[in-house]
Amino acid sequence: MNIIDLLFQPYIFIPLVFPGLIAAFVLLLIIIWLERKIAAKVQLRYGPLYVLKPLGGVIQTIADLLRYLFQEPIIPKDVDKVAFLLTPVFLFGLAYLPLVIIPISPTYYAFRSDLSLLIALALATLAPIFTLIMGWASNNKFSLIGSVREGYLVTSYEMPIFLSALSMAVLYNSLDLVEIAEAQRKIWGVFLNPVAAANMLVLIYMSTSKFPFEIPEAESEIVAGPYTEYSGIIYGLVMGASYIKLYVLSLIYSILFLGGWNPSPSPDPLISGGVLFLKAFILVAFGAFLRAVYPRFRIDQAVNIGWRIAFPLSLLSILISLILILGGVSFGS
Amino acid sequence: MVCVLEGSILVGNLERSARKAAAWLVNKRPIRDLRDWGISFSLWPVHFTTACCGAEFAASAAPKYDAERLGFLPFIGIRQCNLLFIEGTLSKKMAEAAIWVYEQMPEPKFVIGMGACAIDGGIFWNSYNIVRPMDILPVNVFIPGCPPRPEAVAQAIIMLQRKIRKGELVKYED
Amino acid sequence: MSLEERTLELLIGPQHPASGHMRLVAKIDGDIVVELRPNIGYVHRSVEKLAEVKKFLQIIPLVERPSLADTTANNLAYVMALEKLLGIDPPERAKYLRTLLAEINRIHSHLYGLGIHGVMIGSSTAYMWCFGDREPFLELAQELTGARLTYSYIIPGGVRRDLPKGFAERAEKAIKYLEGRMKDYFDIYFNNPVVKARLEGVGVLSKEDAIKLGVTGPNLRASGVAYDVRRAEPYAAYPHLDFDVITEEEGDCYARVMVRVREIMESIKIIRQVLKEIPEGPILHESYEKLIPPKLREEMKQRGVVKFPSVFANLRVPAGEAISRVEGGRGEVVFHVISDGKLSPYRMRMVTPSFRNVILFEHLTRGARVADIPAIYGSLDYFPPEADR
Amino acid sequence: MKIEDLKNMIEENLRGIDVEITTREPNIIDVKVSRDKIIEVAEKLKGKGFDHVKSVTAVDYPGERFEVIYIVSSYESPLSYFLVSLRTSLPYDDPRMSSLLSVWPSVLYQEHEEHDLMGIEFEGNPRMGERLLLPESYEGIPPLRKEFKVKVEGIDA
Repeated sequence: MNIIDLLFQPYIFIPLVFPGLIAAFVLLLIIIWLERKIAAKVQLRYGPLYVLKPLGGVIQTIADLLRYLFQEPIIPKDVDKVAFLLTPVFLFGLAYLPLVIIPISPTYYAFRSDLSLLIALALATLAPIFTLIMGWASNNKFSLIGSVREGYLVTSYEMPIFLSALSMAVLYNSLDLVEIAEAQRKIWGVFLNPVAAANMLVLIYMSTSKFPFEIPEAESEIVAGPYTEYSGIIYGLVMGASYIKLYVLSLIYSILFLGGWNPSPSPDPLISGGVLFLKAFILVAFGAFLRAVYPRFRIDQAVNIGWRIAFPLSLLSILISLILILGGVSFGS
Repeated sequence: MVCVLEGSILVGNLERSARKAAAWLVNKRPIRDLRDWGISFSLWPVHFTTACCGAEFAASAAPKYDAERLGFLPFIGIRQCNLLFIEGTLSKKMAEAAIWVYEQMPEPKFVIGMGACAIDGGIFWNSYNIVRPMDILPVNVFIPGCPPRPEAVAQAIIMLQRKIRKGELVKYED
Repeated sequence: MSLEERTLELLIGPQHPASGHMRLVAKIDGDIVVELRPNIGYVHRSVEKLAEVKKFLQIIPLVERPSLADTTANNLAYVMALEKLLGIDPPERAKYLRTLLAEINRIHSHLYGLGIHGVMIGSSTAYMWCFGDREPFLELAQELTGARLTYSYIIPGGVRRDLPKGFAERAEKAIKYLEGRMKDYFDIYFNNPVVKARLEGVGVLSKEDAIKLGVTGPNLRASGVAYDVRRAEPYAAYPHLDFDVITEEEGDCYARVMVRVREIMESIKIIRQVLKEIPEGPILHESYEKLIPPKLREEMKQRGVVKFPSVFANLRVPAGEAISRVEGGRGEVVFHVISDGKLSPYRMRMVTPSFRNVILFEHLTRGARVADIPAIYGSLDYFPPEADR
Repeated sequence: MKIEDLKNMIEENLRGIDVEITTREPNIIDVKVSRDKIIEVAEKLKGKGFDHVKSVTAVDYPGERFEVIYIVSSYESPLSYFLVSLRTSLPYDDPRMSSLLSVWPSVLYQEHEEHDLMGIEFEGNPRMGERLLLPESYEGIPPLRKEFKVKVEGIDA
C-alpha cells in the first residue's frame, strides 16, 4: 500500500481531490471568472481580458486571489478579535464538510450511511450561524443589519429545502444518496416530481444569496453586509464560502433530481464522477448567470416568498410523492 | 524567548525575526514580481464619487470603454479595495471624507486624481470651499481634462499598472 | 422602550454604493425608516460667488459644470437670460440647433438617470445597457459640438457651430438603434417581475404634495401634474414643434421611471421633426456678424464654425434684471441674472432641478423600508453636484 | 390671458396693502412689499393660484440694504406662463424677515441656503442656525456677501 494507492482510496480521494478540496477550489476560481464573463456578455462588453489575452482573461481570479493574499488584513480596534478572525475560517472550512458524504459512483464513496442525505443537508445549514456571529463581531452597523437579515432568510428557506429534499427521499423510500442515485437509472427525479425540483432550485439560490435574493450583502443598501469589515485574504475566504456552499448544494440537488451519475457509460468512478460534476457545474453557472438578469428583492419580499410560496409548494411536493407511491410507482429494494 | 537546541541556547525575539524573514522573502525577486502582477491586474476602485467627473468615471466602466478588461471592477466596500479615485473637485467637507476613506483602506493602496479640478482646482480654482487633493493624499496618477474622456481614465489605469509592475509602488517594510 | 432607544442612526455617508455625493442620515427602527435627513453640501463649489468675478462669457463653462449629465439646460437658460438683457433674438436656424442639442442631451441624461437607478436596486445589467446605449448620443453631441458632455455650444446671439454634413443620417441611425433596443429594455428590466415588486407602490408622491413641495421635472409629472416649461413658456424652437407632455398618475417609483422612458420616445420624435424642418440661414445674430472682418466671415460660412467677434471678450450687458427658465432633463432650471452694466454680473442666481427635488428625500422615505431608500433615491434622478452648485 | 388683466387682478386682490406693482417683459410682474406685510401678500397670492416658489434670491447692496426676491408661479395652465417676483428689502444691519414656509413649504431648502450663504435670518424656518452647503467648521462672513473677497485672475486683479 504505497502512497499512490493510498491516495486513490475513496476515503482519501473524495474529500481531498475530486468533489472535495481541490476540485472545489478549481471550480471556485473558474466560477468567479465565469460569472464576470457571463455578466459582461449579457451587458454588451468583454469582462476581464488583458490578464491573459489569448484565453479571455481566465486567470483573472488568480490575480484577485494574489492581491487578497498580499493585502493587509485590517483588524479594527474595537472588534471581538477571536470571533472576527475565526468565523471566516469556520465558514470556509465547514462549507467543504458535506462533500465527504457525496458518493461519485455506486461503488466509490468515502462514507456511506443510510442517512447520508440528512447528514449532508444538516452540515450545509451550519453556514448562517457563522454569518450571524460575523455580523455581530465586526461591530459595524451595516454588518449588524446584514447578519440579522441572514437570520431572517434562514427561517424562510431552511424548512422548505428540507421538505422538498425529503419528499424525494419519500419517493425513493431511502435516505442514502447512493440508493437514491441508483434508483434514478431509468427516470430522473425531476420528471417525477417537478414541483419539488423547481422549489428546491429557487431555494438553493436563496440560501447562497444569489440574485435575485442577494439580500444579506445587498451592496446598495448595507455596503457588504456581514463582510463589510473584512479585508485581505479573510475576505477572500468569505467570498469563496458562498460559492462552495452553492457547489455543495448543487451536487446534492443533481443527485436528488438529475439522476446523479446515471447516464454514465461505466461504473468507473472518474467517468460517473465527471457526469455528476458537469451537472453541478451547470447549476452553479446558472446561479452565476442570474446576477445579470435580476435586481434584488427586499428582505420582507424574500421572507414572504419563503413562507407563502416555497413552504406550501414543498408540502405539495410531499403530497405528490405520496400520490406517486400509492399509484404504484416503486423503486427496487 | 529562550529555546534550547542540543546544548546551545538560542536567544532573541523569534516573532520579530520571523516578520523580518517574511518581509525579506516577499521582497525577493520571484515572489515580488508575482505579487506586483497580481495587484496590478486587480485594481478595484472604491465606490466614492467626489464630484461631477463621476459621470465620465461611470462611462469608463460602461460597455463602450469597459475598464473591466484591465481587471478594474468598481467595488462596494472600503476594506476590499486598493484604489481610490478622486473624481474632480474636493470640497472641504468631501476632503474629510476622502481622508477617512483613504485611511480605512488596506495597505497597498493607490490614488488617482481625475480631472483638472483634482490637479489644481480647475475651473473652480478660486472657490473658497475647495482643497487640492495633493495636499491631503499621496496621489499616484493625475488625469487632465474636464471631464477627462473615458480613454484617458483607461490610460491612467494602464500607467498605474506599469508603475506597480515596475515595483516602484508596493513595498513591504518590516 | 421609547422610540429613541429602538432607533438606530445609520449614516449612509459619501462613501456608500447608493449615496452619491452626500450623506443620508437615516434613523431606522428595525427595517422601517423613521426619519431621513439628507446632509448635502459635499460638492458645493459656490458657482454663484465665482460668477461675480468672471466675465459674462467665461460664466458659460462655469454654469455647465455642476449638472454635468445635462449641461445644455443650464447653458441655454443662462444665455437666454443674457439675451433678454441684451435685447437680441437669435436667428431661426440657431433656435432649431439649440432645440436639437437640448433634446439629444435630454435623452442621454434620462439614460444616465435610469442606469444609476438600475444599479441602485441591484440590476447591473440595466446600468450597463443604459450607459452603453447612451454612448451613440454622446457621439452625436460630440459631432455637433466637439465635446462629450460639456458643450458650451450656445453663445449670446446664436450657436457656435453649424450642422455637419450627413448629421441627419447618423442621427437617424442612432435613433433607430435605440428604438430597436427599447423592446429588450422592457423585456429584461421594465417588465421584470422583481423590478415591479421593488418599484410599484414605493415612495408614492401624491399630486397635492408634489405641488406643495414645489418639485419639478419627471418627479412632478409622474404625480399627474402636466407642467412642462416647453409648453408653459415655449422657448427656442418649441413653439413650432408638436410634442405632448408625458404624465403618469400613480406617482410612485415605477411611474417616475416610466415618465423618463416615455420622454425618451418623445425626444426622439422632436429630434426627427427638428432635423426635417430646420430652416437655412445664419447661425449668429447679424449685429455680431457685422463685427467680424469680411474675409473671416466667408471662411466662417464654409467651415460652419463661428468666429467669436472681439466684443465677446469684454461683453458689457446693459444694467437690469432677467429671469429665464428652461426644461432640463431633470426638471426646470431657473436663472435670475442681475447686471449693473459692468463686465461681470452683479448677482447670478441659479436654481437647478435637483436642488428643488432634494426636499423629496425627507417626504418620501418616511415609513419606507431600508431597502427602499436606494429605490427612492434613484427614482428621483438626483444629481448631487447640481444640487450643491 | 394678457399680462395687463393679471396685473389688475393682483392689484384688486391686494387692495388694502400698500404694494408697488410693475410689469416687465412679456410675463414678469414685480410686487414690492415691506418686510412685515409679506406674509399677508403671500397668502393672498397663494389664494389666487400661485402655488409654489421657484427661487428665493437674496441680493446684497453693501451698506444700503438686502433685497430678498421670491419668484412665485403656478403649475396650472393659464397662470404657469407668468412669474410673480415678490420683493422685500431689509435694512443692511438687521437682515431679518419672517419665513414664508407656512405659506409655501417649497421654500424650506432655498431659505436655508440663503441663510447659510448670505446670512439672512428667516424667523419661523426650523433650519436656522444649521449649515446647509458650507462645512460645519465654517466661521466668518457669509461667503455670498460683497465684502467676502475671492481671489481673481492675475491680469485684472
